[in-house]
Amino acid sequence: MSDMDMEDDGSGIVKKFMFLNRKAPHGTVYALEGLEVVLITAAFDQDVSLVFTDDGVYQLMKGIDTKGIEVKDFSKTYRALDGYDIEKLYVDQTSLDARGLTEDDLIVDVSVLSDDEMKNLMDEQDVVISF
Amino acid sequence: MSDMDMEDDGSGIVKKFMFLNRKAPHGTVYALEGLEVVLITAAFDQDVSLVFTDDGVYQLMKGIDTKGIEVKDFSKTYRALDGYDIEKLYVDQTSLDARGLTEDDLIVDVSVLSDDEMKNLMDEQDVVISF
Amino acid sequence: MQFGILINEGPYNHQASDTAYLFARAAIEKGHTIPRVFFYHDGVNNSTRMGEPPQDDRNVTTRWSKLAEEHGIDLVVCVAAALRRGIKDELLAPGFRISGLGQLVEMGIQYDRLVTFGD
Amino acid sequence: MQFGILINEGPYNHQASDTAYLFARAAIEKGHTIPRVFFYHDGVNNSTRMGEPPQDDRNVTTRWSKLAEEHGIDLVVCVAAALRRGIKDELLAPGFRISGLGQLVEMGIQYDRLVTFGD
Amino acid sequence: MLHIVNKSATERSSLDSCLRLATKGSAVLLIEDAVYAATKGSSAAAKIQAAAAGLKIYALGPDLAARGMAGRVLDGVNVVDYGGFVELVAEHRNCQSWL
Amino acid sequence: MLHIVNKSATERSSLDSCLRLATKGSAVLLIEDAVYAATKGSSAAAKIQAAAAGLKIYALGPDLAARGMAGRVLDGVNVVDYGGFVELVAEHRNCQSWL
Repeated sequence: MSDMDMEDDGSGIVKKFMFLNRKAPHGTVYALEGLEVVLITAAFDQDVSLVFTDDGVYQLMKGIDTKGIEVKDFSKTYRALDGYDIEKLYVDQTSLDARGLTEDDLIVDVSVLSDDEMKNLMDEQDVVISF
Repeated sequence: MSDMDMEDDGSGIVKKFMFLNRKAPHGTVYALEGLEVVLITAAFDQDVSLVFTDDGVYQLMKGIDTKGIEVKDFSKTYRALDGYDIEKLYVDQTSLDARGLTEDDLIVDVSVLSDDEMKNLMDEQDVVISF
Repeated sequence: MQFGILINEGPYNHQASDTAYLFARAAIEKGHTIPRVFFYHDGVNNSTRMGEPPQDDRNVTTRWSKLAEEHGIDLVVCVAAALRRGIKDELLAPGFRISGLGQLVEMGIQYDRLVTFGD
Repeated sequence: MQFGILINEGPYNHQASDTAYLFARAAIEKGHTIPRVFFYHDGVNNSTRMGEPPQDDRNVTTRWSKLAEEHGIDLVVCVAAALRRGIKDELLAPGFRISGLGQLVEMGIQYDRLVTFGD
Repeated sequence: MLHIVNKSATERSSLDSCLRLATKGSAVLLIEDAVYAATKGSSAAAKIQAAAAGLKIYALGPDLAARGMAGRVLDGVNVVDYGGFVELVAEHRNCQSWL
Repeated sequence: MLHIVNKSATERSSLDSCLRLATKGSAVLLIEDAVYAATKGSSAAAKIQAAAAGLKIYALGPDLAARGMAGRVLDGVNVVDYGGFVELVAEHRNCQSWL
């Protein structure tokens, strides 16, 4: 039942999948469990965009240390996404600004988008999965 | 395992219990399941205050008809609370105002409190259980 | 059209599974097909056959099983989310099966639409 | 002091049960007692012994069972919420038992404090 | 694109996020606790009415009725049933749930 | 009274409700995703700083660290660990969780 073995659904179709992360890490499981489907989608050779908006931008904070709450630190996974051919990472400027954050605060390189760029990106997707 | 048989914990202590309802009905289960503990607490002869604030005030709307979403309509239970000696029902003015509601829109008689009255009521409780 | 449905929350605590069910039924009534429903995160808790809601309330799980049987819907429970939360094969209601997230990705690739219901 | 703890959400999906556990452990370390923890709403899903989280993650249920055994904590699962969600006696991890909401009210009456953890 | 919002606008920020990022001409469907935003007197009403100039706003009728709100729907909001929800999904090339 | 808030102030309204109804002199403890409100530059920071004039504001250190926010805490916010959380509950006659 390993997901990674099923890299091809046989159809040869490539669709644009957007994963929209809107939740902070740790308070809920969505950030952690959501990463799993992102990795599998890339293994199916689909066109994956990973977007962080609203509290989702907090997932990418540098300096996360989860020892005190005794849960897994999965923030390093974001740095390994390259290795899975997931290269389209986006964050929106409005969400960073509202949280007093800049690109320098984030653990990975991302493209920072304006609201208009976010709208266009979202509209051109075939499938949007949001947490 | 019927709760209603256990009306006395033998201590003779009467405490002030506040149940603070802050969630709309139906979207989540808290309004429905919360009513159960309110009834049991009254059966233990405790001093029960039932408070509706924020989206909790929506629980008391007249004219609820749940047939279309195929879930139970429990709003009539609020009208039966008298029968369980639960007579202290409070709603705050601020929450009504923010939703364009007045006492006339509600299915039961309630005391409408100002923010200061809400603060005082909350502070004098022994136990506050919130949903 | 073929619609895929993704459910991210458990039964009763959130309305998500109810809305998804009523959406699915309406889609079928309009002549669309729902080849598969995928249960992810706490959504896996929809699949246990052990639930016994009060007599005067709906049974969310039984309803999915029945709709699946009548219309050939594949009810797939995410294996990783299920393991974490204690949903095992021996607890599954009729029509549900446990499989990988690849089944969700396939829905996105193959069907015309994918609609998410959650918290 | 005697502290009661009320947990309204299931494991993993929300941090509530983790925070409650770490609070309970700290309270015991400071010489307080936790005579009982009550599991309500989706909180009943903390009690199943069937969960198998990944090896590198914590097991929320096992942790509660162990703390309960070491410190004599009564882990009570709400019967009405459990029935709805399919939590049965045969699924319970060590130290958990199913009982009525009266057990929650008693905590409010008898203990010095009642602290709620939820969503 | 069809945007689906299911949370109360007085409890969560998801409606604001949706309205910020929905392209002009998109459809927004309010379901579950989000339907309160489409009712007269709600603090979200002004946002919805302002948004209705550039977006098509829908609300799910059965959810309005279940909340005692069937008679309070704002002008400019289109009430649909589950069949109408299905049609909205079918008519739009893609959809996005603001959970 | 001790008020406990566990939700992000940019996602939910529970911090606003708490600050509206907390009596002067009460304690407010931010835990889980609510700790972001106690950090510099957050849109909730101004509310927290205004509230700190009349309320005692605490934030749970392990939750700040788990979110990469340990070094960004606002002046006037007291950082406590789980032991400090226990002490706050013990010191106050009653507590209220704004879920």
